[in-house]
Amino acid sequence: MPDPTLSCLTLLGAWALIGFAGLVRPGSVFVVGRVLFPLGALVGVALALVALVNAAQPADQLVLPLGLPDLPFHLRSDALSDVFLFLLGAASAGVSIFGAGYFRSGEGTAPGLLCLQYHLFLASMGLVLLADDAYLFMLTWETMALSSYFLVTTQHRLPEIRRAGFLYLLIAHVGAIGILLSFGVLQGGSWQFTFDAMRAAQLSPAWAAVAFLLALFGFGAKAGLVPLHVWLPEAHPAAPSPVSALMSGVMLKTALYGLLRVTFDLLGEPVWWWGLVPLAFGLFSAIYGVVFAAAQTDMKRLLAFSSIENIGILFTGVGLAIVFGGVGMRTLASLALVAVLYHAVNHAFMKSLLFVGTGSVLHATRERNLGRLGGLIHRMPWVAWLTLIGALAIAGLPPLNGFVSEWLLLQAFLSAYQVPKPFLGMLLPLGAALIALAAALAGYVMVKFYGVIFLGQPREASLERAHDAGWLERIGLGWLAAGCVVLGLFPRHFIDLLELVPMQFGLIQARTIGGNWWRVIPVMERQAAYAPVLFLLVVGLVIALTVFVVSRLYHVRARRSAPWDCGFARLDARMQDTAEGFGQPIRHIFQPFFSMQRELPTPFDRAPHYRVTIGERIWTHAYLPLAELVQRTARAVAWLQQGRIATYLLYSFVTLLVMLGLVL
Amino acid sequence: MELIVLLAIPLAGAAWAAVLGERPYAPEANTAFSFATLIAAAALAMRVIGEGSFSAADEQFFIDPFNVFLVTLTAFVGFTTSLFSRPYMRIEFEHGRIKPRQLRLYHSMYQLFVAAMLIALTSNNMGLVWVAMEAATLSTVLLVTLYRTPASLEAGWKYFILCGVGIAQALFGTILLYFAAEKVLGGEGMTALLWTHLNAVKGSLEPAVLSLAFVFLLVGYGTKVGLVPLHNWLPDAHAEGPTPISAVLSGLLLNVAAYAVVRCKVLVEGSLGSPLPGRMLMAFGLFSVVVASFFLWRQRDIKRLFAYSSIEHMGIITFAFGMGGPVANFAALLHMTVHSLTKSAIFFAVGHAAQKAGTQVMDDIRGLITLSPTVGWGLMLGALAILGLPPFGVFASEFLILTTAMRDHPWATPILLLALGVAFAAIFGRVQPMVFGETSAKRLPVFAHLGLVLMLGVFIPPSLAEWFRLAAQLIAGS
Amino acid sequence: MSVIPWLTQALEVLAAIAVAPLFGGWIVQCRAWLQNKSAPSIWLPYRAIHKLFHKEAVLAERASPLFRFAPYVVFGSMVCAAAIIPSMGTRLPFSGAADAIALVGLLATARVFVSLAAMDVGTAFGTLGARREMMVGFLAEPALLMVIFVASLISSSTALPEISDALATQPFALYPSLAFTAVAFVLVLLAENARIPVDNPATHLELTMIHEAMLLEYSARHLALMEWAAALKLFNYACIGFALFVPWGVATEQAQTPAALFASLPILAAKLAAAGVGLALIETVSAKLRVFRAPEFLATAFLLAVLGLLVNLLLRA
Amino acid sequence: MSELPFDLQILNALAALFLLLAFAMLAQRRVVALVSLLAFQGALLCAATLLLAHRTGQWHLYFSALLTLALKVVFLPWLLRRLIRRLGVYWDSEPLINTTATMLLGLLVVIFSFGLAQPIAALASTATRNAIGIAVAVVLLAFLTMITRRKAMSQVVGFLSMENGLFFGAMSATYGMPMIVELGVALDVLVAMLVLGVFFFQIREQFDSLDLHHLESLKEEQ
Repeated sequence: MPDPTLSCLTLLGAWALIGFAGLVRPGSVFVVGRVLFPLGALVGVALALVALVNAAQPADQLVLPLGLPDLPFHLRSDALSDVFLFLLGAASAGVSIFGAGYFRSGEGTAPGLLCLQYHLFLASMGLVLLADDAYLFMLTWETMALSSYFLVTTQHRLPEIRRAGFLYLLIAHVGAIGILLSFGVLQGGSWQFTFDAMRAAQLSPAWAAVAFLLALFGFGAKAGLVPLHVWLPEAHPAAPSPVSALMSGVMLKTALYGLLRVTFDLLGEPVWWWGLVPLAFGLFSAIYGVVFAAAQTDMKRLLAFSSIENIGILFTGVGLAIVFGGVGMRTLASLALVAVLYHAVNHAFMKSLLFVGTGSVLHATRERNLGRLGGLIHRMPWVAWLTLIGALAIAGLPPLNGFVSEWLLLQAFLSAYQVPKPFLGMLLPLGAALIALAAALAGYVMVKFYGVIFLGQPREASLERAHDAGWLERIGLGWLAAGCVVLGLFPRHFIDLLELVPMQFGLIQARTIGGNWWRVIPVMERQAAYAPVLFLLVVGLVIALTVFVVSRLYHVRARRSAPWDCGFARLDARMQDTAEGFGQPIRHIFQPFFSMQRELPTPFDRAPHYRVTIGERIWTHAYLPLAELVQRTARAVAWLQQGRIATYLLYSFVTLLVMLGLVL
Repeated sequence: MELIVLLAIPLAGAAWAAVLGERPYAPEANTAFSFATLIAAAALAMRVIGEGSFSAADEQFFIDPFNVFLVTLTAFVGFTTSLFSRPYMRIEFEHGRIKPRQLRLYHSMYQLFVAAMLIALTSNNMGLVWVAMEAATLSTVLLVTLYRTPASLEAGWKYFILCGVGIAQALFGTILLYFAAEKVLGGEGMTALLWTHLNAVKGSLEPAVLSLAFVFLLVGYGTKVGLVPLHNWLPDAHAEGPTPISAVLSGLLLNVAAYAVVRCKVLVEGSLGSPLPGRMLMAFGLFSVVVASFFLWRQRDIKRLFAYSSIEHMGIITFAFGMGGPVANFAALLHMTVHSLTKSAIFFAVGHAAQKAGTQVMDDIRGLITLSPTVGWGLMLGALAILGLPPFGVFASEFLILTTAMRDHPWATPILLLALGVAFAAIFGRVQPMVFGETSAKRLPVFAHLGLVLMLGVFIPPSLAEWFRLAAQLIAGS
Repeated sequence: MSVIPWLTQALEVLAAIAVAPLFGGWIVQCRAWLQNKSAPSIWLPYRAIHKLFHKEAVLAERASPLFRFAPYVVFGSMVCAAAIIPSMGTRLPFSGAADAIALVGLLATARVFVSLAAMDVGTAFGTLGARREMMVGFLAEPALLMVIFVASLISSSTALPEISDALATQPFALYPSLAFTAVAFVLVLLAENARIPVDNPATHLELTMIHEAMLLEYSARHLALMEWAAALKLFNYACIGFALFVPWGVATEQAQTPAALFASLPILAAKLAAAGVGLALIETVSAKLRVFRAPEFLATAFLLAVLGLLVNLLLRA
Repeated sequence: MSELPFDLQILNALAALFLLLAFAMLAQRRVVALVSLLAFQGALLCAATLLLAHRTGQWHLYFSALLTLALKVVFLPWLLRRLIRRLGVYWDSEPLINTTATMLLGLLVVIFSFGLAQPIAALASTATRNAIGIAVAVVLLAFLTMITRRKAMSQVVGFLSMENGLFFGAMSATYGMPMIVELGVALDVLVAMLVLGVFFFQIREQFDSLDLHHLESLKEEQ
């Protein structure tokens, strides 16, 4: 059995090598697409397996002779990092194999360069997960941001994409500053920036809280927690779909990883009230994200907002875990934690699947606007059916994987009334209500997403020429979809892996989530249990039986004819709901969330047209004023530079006098 | 021996160029001289690493780890810049923006400038340091006005007057230093201005005089470092001169000035035994960082933009030296190195970019990456590096500086971070559209520098680290 | 292991499938009486389904496989739901497979498939219906969850059989929280089953229709399955209501004897009859809401449920 | 200070005169006159150097006196006068701050610098006790002169008088700097002046005037 950390490191190195190999023949789509990306996918699979093996083993450290003179690179592979490495490897494998078929030449950056950026992105994410000292962490963290920035700006000719990239890198940088400060506090006077030193450091409660909040800010900015989310709906649509898939599916999770690492590992014993902050922001983000997703008309923006929702759910779970841990209900804390990790992995698969699905649609139709899509299930059945799995999963429907994690989280929430704190016991269950609301809304969003893109009549004539995905892309989609199904049907085994994390954090000594291969029992049997396999079996059985009976007793004749539609003859594509139309009830109900400019036609318009632009209030109320402030300061400062040499001499003169006065 | 060679080569180059500087092979010769200088510097460095610090010419010159690394850096950047200036100046020449005479002037002054800086760095005599600094100024003044445009003349004039006045203050500071020193060392011998001797007896120097002297020295050399509010000459001079000159001004001259300030600070701190000088440096540095970062926001001219960014980084370095202590000094030295490498690389890229686009106005420069990928990537990576994004070395030094600041002066950290954030938004917001986007219409040095910076970010060679450490201790005065 | 639980399970499912249309018919009867009209035969639903099965299915040209597949999924999940709900006995082998939350998820699956199928052909009415259905759904679903949470707080379990068992066996106590949630549940039931005031089951062509609008393109066996599934849904909801609020009479954990089991049959029938009358009454006295008002209606339900939760946490009752 | 030996009294007198000249330059608006004042300053400097050389008998002081004479009394004034004639700038226009205000400022500056020099003068072992104070004062006054002038030429003169002040300080406080430094400094000043000459002509041919308001275009747009 090779050294765990080293084996992971080698695989990451392999990724980097593959990336640089792309520069050998940068122009050749064949080399990049047919050789390098599949190789990258293989490495991903290998990484996932290695991580699975390593998770069971004790934490293992490695020091490289690189880095700062008195702070060489420390690496460490423990349960937490292994879970996320598994996530990275498994999800990226699917995305890479998809990307192998997806990337064509002639689109912005040359394939070879793209290959380099893509694999450096992967490798840096892996290193973030392995890093065991602040410097390496920050280094890889920012490298991750940088490489993804270049990937986002692949189509840099479009100004809005440049804007997106700028916004993304800026907020990433600000967040990184927060993280850096957090580390600065965490070292707690030892001025050793290895994580070991931070684990050992004894912080006063106040400073610990500061460190936690700083970390929450920094990682929240990366994860796209409202109100730091503004970059996300810009950057995700801008990037090529496989990249969006990685960013949304994997990169956001590294932020979650960081938060968990800091909170439970470096800070050690979290205080209960810390949890309320991520809880509150998480719940808000969940609702906010899904509501805005429902209002979107660009399919990738829609998915981006849905990512914000899921990030919200994740942070809610983290907050819940912290609260439970803080008040000493460790079993429940570990339950919440497992739910969070499970959802993280689920989301990696579901969201990557959906994003690459939109990628195929984009390639087939050159169209991102939902208003110009529709009926693709006939033209591209593979994409349609595989994407359906992702859509159902992310809508949290049993027996797919999305349901499992939300179910576990709700189970944890249900026990929250026992928290021995005034009000909390009463307020936390309301959180469950909000999560339920978010889940239901997600269902709404996904019906809109899927129905408008794949069902109904094509809204543009050009869609009739849409072609289905190539075989490599199908493999990618299939892999991810399979992940959704397997994770949904056999949660127990995976939970075994996840439970290593709370054990590593010392929340629990032994596994607490019971059950066997076909069912999960979170707390105790009579309270709740869930057996997806059985579930699917029964439904499937009934369906099969029904089909059988119907066909036996009656017949299965069917004939085609024009749709009836209440006898209306001249039915055309424009009569079905547009994306706007489908989102209308949400806009109606959640009015206060939006800042809308509407152009309504008057009854007398010859050519009536209707336009609505949906903005976020956060922009107008927080971000723009900030920029304005900086501008004003800059203008004030610029006044110093008046061009008159006498003035400049005066400056020196006064400076001289002042300083002389100082030493006088 | 190496020392004499080191100083002789550029002087000879200057003399030669003064006569034959406009010959067609002049640029190559210029490069050759710079390369020879680099070799000599390397030899010198080898020797210092081998035998430790030594002094020469009855102690008028003195080499220790601190200045020898700056010497090497200077020689290196001087060499790469000469490489860059070869094609650059040729194009300028072909566009008829400069005449043979000016080319001659350019080459001779270039060599003279390098020589002056080397003397300033290696000299042990504070008076001589002053003389060399002044010489460096004078040799560049005429280069700033090389194009004879009104703007360039104005810039040159401001440069001349402000730095002249500043340097005069420095001279007065030096006099006061001497005045204090001769009490201890006696005026007759030449030793009273020798830094080594001063350093030896700094404890017994008269505090009142030294504090006074330090004020004058700081204001004087600080003007050349470009500390706000003494910086006003800097953006103009950078923007109007030929780009190679901007590169060496930003990359080298500022360093040398900072070096002088630090030398003085060591003495004064030793004599006062109070943190006052350090505090002054920190105040200047912080002020410069903040103000410069806001200046960045309103720039139109690409070279002005990066000139202000130089001010910002000089502020950071000054701040770090002000904090003192081995780590901070180490970080400051590292920052000096990476800054001069990165910034000169950026100016190389900017030079090519401006020549390609035919303008220095940023709004008119678009889509470099399609116009010329190497320039585009060079500018983009350089900008990202200077903004302190990993894995580039600037991040390493800023990481050290910030963490030290967090420990020793927590109040300063938020200010620094604010400034860095503002600067990031400003510079990156300008650079991105220039590099990317739709255009409306062999560069080794850039990537050589960036490569080095990249390496320093991930891995600092032990020898270099040791070197820095020695220097840091030296400055820390232990 | 005894055969009784399996018997119960089988009996429940079969009963559900068999009785569901009848229940629908019964409600129509009651409503006719209340509005003193002459009622159609109570067996009409069966005849309708039978007839539909005989017919030849007519599909729109654009209909995709999903359109043909959906009815089976919906029907299947409704049957599966029926298997989770303890309508006669609380000791069900299948209850270990899925708790109340899973039940809600199952209903959601059915809803999503109906809506997707409705959007498949791409008619104006179809998408309109789908949109409205989802709108109703996303408000009703959390409300239903809240209702279940309250009950599960009382019985500290989310498995429906456990809940009703606990409620049925423990000494009778007044639960103000349950009162709130009961009201909320009724509202959800009305909304989810396309009853007045949210939708009108008695109409086929109305601009404000929801459920019917989604089925417009269906015919023959598919329509039959859809209708049957709808009936099953109503039946299931009714049974959920019984399990939560009037659990008495079901064969409980301790006393799950064949006698108890068979005793529970007439009791269930009685409950259903009463429920039918109640529904008919509501539908008679209340007028249909405008669709825009539906969210407020459901928000009320959600609020009541949450209120119930708070009351429960406050009074621990 | 009556107990001072006679030559030192002379030195003090020279110092006072030096200060007076600085004031005069602050007030003077005719460029030619400024230059002659500058020359006079140089002469004083030279005299003081000779005096000290005689008193201490350090040979290098004689040398530097010679240097001063050659450079600051003869050459530079000649150069400047020539430039003035060639460029035809005789008058400086109205100073930025009116003269009386400037003088008051100057007074404050002098007080300040004397106060500054107190502790140093207290420990000065050299014959000249308050020379430093005067030197500081002269430097700052010259600074003030530069700030208040509009014409490039007068600014340069101010600059040179600043240098004179420095040298006077060096001389009286420390009996002059080491030779090598003196040489270097002198060389620099010389070169600076030559550069200036070039400059003037360049500026002239650009703006056909030496008025500084032509040189105020490089600034941050508001």
